[in-house]
Amino acid sequence: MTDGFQELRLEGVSRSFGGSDALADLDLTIKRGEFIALLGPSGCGKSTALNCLAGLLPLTRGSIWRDETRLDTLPAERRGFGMVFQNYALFPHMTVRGNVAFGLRMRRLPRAEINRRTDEAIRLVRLDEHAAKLPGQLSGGQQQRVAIARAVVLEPSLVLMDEPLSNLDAMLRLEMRTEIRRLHQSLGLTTVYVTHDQEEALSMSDRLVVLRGGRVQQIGTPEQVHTQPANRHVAGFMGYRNILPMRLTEGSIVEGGGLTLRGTKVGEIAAGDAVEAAIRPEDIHLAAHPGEGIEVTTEVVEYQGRKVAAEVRTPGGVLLHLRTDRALKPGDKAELVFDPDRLLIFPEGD
Amino acid sequence: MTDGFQELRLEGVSRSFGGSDALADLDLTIKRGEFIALLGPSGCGKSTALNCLAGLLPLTRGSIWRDETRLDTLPAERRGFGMVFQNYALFPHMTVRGNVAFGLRMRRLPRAEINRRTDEAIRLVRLDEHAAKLPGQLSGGQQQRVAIARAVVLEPSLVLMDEPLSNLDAMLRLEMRTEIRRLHQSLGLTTVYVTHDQEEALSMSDRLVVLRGGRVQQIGTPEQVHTQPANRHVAGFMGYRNILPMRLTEGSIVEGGGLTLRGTKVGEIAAGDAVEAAIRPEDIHLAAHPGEGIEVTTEVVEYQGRKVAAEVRTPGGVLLHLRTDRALKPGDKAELVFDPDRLLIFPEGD
Amino acid sequence: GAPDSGQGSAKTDGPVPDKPSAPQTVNVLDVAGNLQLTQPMIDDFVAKNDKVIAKVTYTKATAPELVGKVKAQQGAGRVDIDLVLTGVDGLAAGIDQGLWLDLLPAFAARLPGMADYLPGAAAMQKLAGNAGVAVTYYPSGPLIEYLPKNVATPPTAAPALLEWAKANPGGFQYARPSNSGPGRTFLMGLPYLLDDADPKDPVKGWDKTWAYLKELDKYVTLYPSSTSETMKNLANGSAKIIASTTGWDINPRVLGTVPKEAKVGTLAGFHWITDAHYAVIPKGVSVDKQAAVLALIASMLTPEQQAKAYDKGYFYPGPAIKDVPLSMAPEDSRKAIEEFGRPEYEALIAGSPLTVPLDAKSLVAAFDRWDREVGGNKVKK
Amino acid sequence: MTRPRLGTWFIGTAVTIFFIGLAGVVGSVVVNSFGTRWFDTWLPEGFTPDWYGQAWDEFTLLPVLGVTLTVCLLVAVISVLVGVPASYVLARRAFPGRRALYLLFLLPILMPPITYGIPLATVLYKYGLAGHLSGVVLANLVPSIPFVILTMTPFIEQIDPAVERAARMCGARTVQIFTKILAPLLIPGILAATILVVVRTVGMFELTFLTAGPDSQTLVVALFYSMSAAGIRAQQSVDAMAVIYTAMMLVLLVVALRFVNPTQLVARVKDDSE
Amino acid sequence: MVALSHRLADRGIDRHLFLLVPATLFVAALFIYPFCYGLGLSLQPAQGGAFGAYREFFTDAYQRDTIMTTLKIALPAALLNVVASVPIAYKMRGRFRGKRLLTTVLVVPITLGTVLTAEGLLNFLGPTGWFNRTLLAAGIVDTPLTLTHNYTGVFLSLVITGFPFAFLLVLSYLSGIDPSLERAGATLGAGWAQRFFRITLPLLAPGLATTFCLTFVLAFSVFPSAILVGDPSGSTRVISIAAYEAAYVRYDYAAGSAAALIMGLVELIVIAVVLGLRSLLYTGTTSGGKG
Ligand SMILES: Nc1ncnc2c1ncn2[C@@H]1O[C@H](COP(=O)(O)OP(=O)(O)OP(=O)(O)O)[C@@H](O)[C@H]1O
Ligand SMILES: Nc1ncnc2c1ncn2[C@@H]1O[C@H](COP(=O)(O)OP(=O)(O)OP(=O)(O)O)[C@@H](O)[C@H]1O
Ligand SMILES: [Mg+2]
Ligand SMILES: [Mg+2]
Repeated sequence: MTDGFQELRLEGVSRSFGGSDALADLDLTIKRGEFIALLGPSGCGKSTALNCLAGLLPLTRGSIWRDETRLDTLPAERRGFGMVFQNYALFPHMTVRGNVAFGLRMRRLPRAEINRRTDEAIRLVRLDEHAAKLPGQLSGGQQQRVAIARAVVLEPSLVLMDEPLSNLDAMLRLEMRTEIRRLHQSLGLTTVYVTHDQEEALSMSDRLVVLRGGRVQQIGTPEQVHTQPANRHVAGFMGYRNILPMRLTEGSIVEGGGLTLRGTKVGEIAAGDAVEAAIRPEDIHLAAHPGEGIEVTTEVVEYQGRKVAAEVRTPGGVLLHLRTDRALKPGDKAELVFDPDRLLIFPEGD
Repeated sequence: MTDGFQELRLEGVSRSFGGSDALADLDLTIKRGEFIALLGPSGCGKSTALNCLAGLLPLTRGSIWRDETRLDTLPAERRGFGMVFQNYALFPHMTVRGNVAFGLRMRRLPRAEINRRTDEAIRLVRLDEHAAKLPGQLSGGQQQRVAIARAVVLEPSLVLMDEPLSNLDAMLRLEMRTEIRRLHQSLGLTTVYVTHDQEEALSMSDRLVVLRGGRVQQIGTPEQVHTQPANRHVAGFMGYRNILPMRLTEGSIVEGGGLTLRGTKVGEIAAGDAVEAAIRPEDIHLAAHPGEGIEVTTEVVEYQGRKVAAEVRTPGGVLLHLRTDRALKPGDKAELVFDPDRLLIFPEGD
Repeated sequence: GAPDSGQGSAKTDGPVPDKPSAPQTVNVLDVAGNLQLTQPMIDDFVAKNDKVIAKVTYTKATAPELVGKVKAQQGAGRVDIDLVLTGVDGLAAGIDQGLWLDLLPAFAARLPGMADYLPGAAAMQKLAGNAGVAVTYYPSGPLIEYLPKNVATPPTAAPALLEWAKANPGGFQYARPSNSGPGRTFLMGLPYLLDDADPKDPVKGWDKTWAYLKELDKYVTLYPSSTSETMKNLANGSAKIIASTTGWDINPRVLGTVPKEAKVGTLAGFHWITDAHYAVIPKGVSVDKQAAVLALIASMLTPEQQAKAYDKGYFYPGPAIKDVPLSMAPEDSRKAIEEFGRPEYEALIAGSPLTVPLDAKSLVAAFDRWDREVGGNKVKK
Repeated sequence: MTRPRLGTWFIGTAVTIFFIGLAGVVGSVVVNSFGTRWFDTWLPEGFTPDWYGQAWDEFTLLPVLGVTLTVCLLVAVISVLVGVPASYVLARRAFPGRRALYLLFLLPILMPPITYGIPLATVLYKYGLAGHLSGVVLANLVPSIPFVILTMTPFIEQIDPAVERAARMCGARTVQIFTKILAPLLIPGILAATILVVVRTVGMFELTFLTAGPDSQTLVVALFYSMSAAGIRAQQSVDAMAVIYTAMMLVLLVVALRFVNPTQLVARVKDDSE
Repeated sequence: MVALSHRLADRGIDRHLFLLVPATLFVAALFIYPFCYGLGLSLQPAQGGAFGAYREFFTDAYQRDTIMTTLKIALPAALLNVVASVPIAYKMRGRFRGKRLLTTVLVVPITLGTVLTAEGLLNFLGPTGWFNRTLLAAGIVDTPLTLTHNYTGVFLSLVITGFPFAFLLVLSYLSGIDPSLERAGATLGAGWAQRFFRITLPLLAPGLATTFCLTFVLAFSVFPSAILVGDPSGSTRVISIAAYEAAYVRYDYAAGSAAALIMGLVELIVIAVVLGLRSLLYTGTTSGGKG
């Protein structure tokens, strides 16, 4: 039952809670072996989508197909998927080992194999020392790792992961990321991965699905989503922290708040339209020579290790975020230049 | 009971579970108004420290003082601290609103004030629409935000936050960070903040406490910890992803794996000692001119938006991580230069 | 039950053979405490007649449940109770519901012992109509019992008892009649002591009795719900005079619940209210079993078996037929009665009139009225 | 966590009074059951174990105890097996007609056996089920299954459904979810329910009597008889019976509590602070 | 058509409903028919038409009053049992030495059975029992207190048998509540009382309601102890005695069934009120988030 498939199709999958849609009309085809990341703000329906796919929530509309078999009517345990829950959902009465071995026991594998694979999975998530503890005796991150081990030990044809790394520290997260990718590749898994971390999504996935308010905003490769966000929401989500309401004057020049900038249009916009200009903090640079750029006053500076993140204000009162190597201090004056290729112009309000 | 204090002293605070120390000999003085971040790998004792401070776990050894009053004998509810739990611990039978208002009700504030402050806190965490839901009907991130609102609405003299942003998306996390900082400053709170995210720790805190295996590794300002990690563990944790076992030859030259590098010594090391040389991926640069640097072969490339993260291997077989703007592809050859100021040399194994 | 006792298919009507075609297993249900007297008789019979009865099983229960159980079995057409030993109450209830086989006159010839009934027993047998056969009998009471050290001069008439109770509030006790033999004997005996209009009609003919009981009630603090409790109270001194019967006088003293020195007395105008236990056969029992049970009952009514009914005074004297002297009784039974029995009983039994108890309907009516007007009055609502 | 002294003291006193009362009640029966004669004194005149011998012989208690145990175990096991799944559905699903069904399950507990005992026995006799062990077991299941359902429903409501979902994702079928996940988490509840079912079954006179055959009597039938049937019985012998009854129940209880402590599992799993 | 199965699942109808089948079948087969039969019996009295037995019950004050008598015994007893078990169980949650022993001892009385309890009460609290002896010896009273064969006796026997029952259930329900919730309450400034009343109690309430119902039912059908240690014709003449006497002493099954059904109905009303209140409460998971 868990053997391979060629593709998994979600057709118009929707789920509402008490009348309001938590997920609406999700169409998505997942190819065997793909690594799909679901990305979107908190409450946008990521977990809902995962639960629908897993068979834990009945659909309100739509259908799910595995190749030519209809899947949405099958109970969760018959789909043969693995899942890492956002809230872990560990079995509180079983030790770490018991939790991890549970799925294997359900498959009635030989004892020796269960032991071997369990040990391996526990080692993978670095919990060897804690194997005999109960979940209540573990730290948050340790619990999360148990949840990961429990899902991957089954080597299911499709793994669903709901923010599996959210409680891990940076170092461990990097390592686990690599492990998950490695597992994904070496076992030929297909993975649907929910994360709120764009860097994680970008670096791990083959394709990204960006959701907002239950609706798909964009589906594409990391590069597409990162460099050509489909709308300002995706842009905002992909790190375009500066989103400025402006007006298109002509060609691709926008004006507003005392600024006149050149950018790149996304979508159909006519001169005179209200637009939103979006640019990432790292695409705003300090001018190399005085007089070259727009003068601003530094307001807040945050230390971020190598760089600083600064909030600056233009004379017109527009607040901009930027990242720079220069040791700016609040009150410092600076001049900014914008990279026109990196300034995206979106139609207003969609 | 919740009025200000000048400082909070932890003296030799220790807590063990069944004989093994989850937290050992934590000495720390927290000044009024400070923002302290507790940082460390999963399972290092961060939550334990927080729970001890909050009065939820009895100490095994040590004492806690608020100015001249001994605190560790006081029950949690008499300490007047606020806490965001790593596992949320929301009251499942109360709505979002009821959860947030709970603490205020305990203080027997006038109804109108309770309503006002509750509304405000709910707005702060952007849950206006969900105020009437029960925790079971919320997404993970939404639950986490309820937990935050519930703690800060009390404006307690000390707020303890256990990974309060781990389940939020990047954008919301940035916003909530700013909100938390803003609250911290405007209400004059003192905050102890557990996070696994070094960037968060660096950017938000006045001082950082780095823990490992229950023991303090380093206490210092973000800058100190970031640029002068006390040992290789802290270094590893602060983003020195490349940690290479080498041997000090003379002065501050290290050798190993076919590499000879110049660095900066940390601590007492004599020539001939085994050392660990640590450097961040972003401090390894591609040589501007051929022949200048060490030749390597690219193995794995991860897309990270603006930059790529690459794993490269030296002819001597050493694996290095680096970040670069250049669009490296697996198999590409490149030449690397190391910044000697940024290469730290630690004594081996401590 | 035992596999061979499921009588679903065995013949239940038609002629009853003299002897069963094969040795039978007989299930006995005792709802009257009668086995204490008759179990030795039955065991003896089985030991000697293993061709007739191979095995007996005993079940004990209280009378009220009897009807439900037999009804359920008869309703389903599988009766596995072959012999019921019951008092008047269960017997009457069963007659009322038509549960019992008519043993008389059909089998009168097989039960020659019935001809030798004592007069009292014969009267009791009349109560049973055609259904039951009296197997043990005693004249019962009502007696009053007291410890001489507590009551020097016991009352000897009903009005005197009332006076005594007035003088010693809480001193006189009788158990709630519907839960107690001595209690109900006292109730049924009173109309004779008070010379009431119709001692057999508790509704219309007991005016004096009810008035007396209500008056007496003022000085009674407690109606225990079992006779044993009145005995215990007598023994520990919290009651000074209690209602009793011959059996309840002798047996508890044998058992040690009541001090040996306790004495009994009668009140003027005393009539014995007799009592008996019956053997009955439920309808639906196979003819083979009927034959076996009839043989058993016949044997129980022989003098040598009846002598076992002396027991330890539990149903004193016990035998239902004439000419069964104590000397025939088994050793330990004789010893107990010689030690704890009272010589005066013989004269008392011979010299006082015997009456049969109220029929079941009237008795229930009397209980009901007692509950409402006497016992239920205890707490003013 | 520190606790208020006053409350502890108050509860301590209440518990102590309860224990003293309990000791008095049990003690006086035990003492009496070994006593020869006990009139107006602190203790009986002498002590003897004879009453036990008598009670034992009179009611042939050994087989009776065996039957009682068998009946209890069967009733407890079957009612848990049938009742827990039903309470699961009642706790987790809000299907139409749920309330009506709940009411249906409530009725057998509410209605005194008088209302249905005799017809029930008739039905059981009709199908040849009564008159031996199976009838007693079936009749006792009538109030026991609803009892289990009623006690277990709030329990299952307490358990986070996410845990079940996780088990499903691990490939566990419904049966396995019950045996491997729910059962261990519900142990305190199941144990409580089982103990109570056993107690009720041992104490259930009417239904047992109505459906029992001569060799499927349970202890309570004997006990009830010795207590309330006509006839003279030394109080000590009744007390001896009562003590035997209690001793048997106690053994069952202690055995049960040996294996699982009602507060142990869930609490231990979650409670790490004390 | 497939959407139908989702829609049904959304309304709680899915294959899991099959789990209800054995229990439902069982109750239907072995309870409904016999029960209807009893109901039918109660409607066929010897005289007085279909509702004769009921009319008789309600017109006879002696019978009618049994309802109040029973409620007066059962409600306070059930309430006391539940209310008393809560603080004790609450105290017993933490870990301390001897806990298992204490728990065991507290639940021992359920093993006593009515007979031993009744005998014990009669012996212990009777006029010459240890209790009165002690009081007399200590000079606290001059005449023995009357504690048996009245309301007190029955009430005490219900407490002795009912308390451990309630305690066992409450303790188990309580152990299912995530202790981290109370900790969260503590950090929000809630003292033990507030934590208890606002966090633990509401989460426990559904269990308490059930416990109350079950203890109430047990107390309501008090029969042996009402006779053995009570005053069965007077102050403790409970409705089950009325039913019992009608059925087993007068052999008037119509009246007996009628009384029993009235008894069931009264219980049902009380329980419906309690369960109705319960359904207003939060019922659901008692864990507070992740982990
Ligand atoms: N109740 C307990 N019993 C036994 N060990 C425990 C218990 N609670 C915590 N521990 C252990 O103590 C150590 C520290 O736990 P703690 O929860 O403080 O970690 P943490 O730093 O918060 O980690 P994370 O970032 O993963 O939440 C862990 O190794 C954990 O397994
Ligand atoms: N049982 C429920 N009843 C009502 N609303 C619900 C329920 N479950 C989820 N929702 C709502 O549906 C929306 C989507 O929830 P979902 O859990 O899918 O979000 P998410 O994308 O996973 O968010 P997060 O990143 O915060 O976990 C949320 O607004 C949530 O409040
Ligand atoms: Mg989610
Ligand atoms: Mg933690």
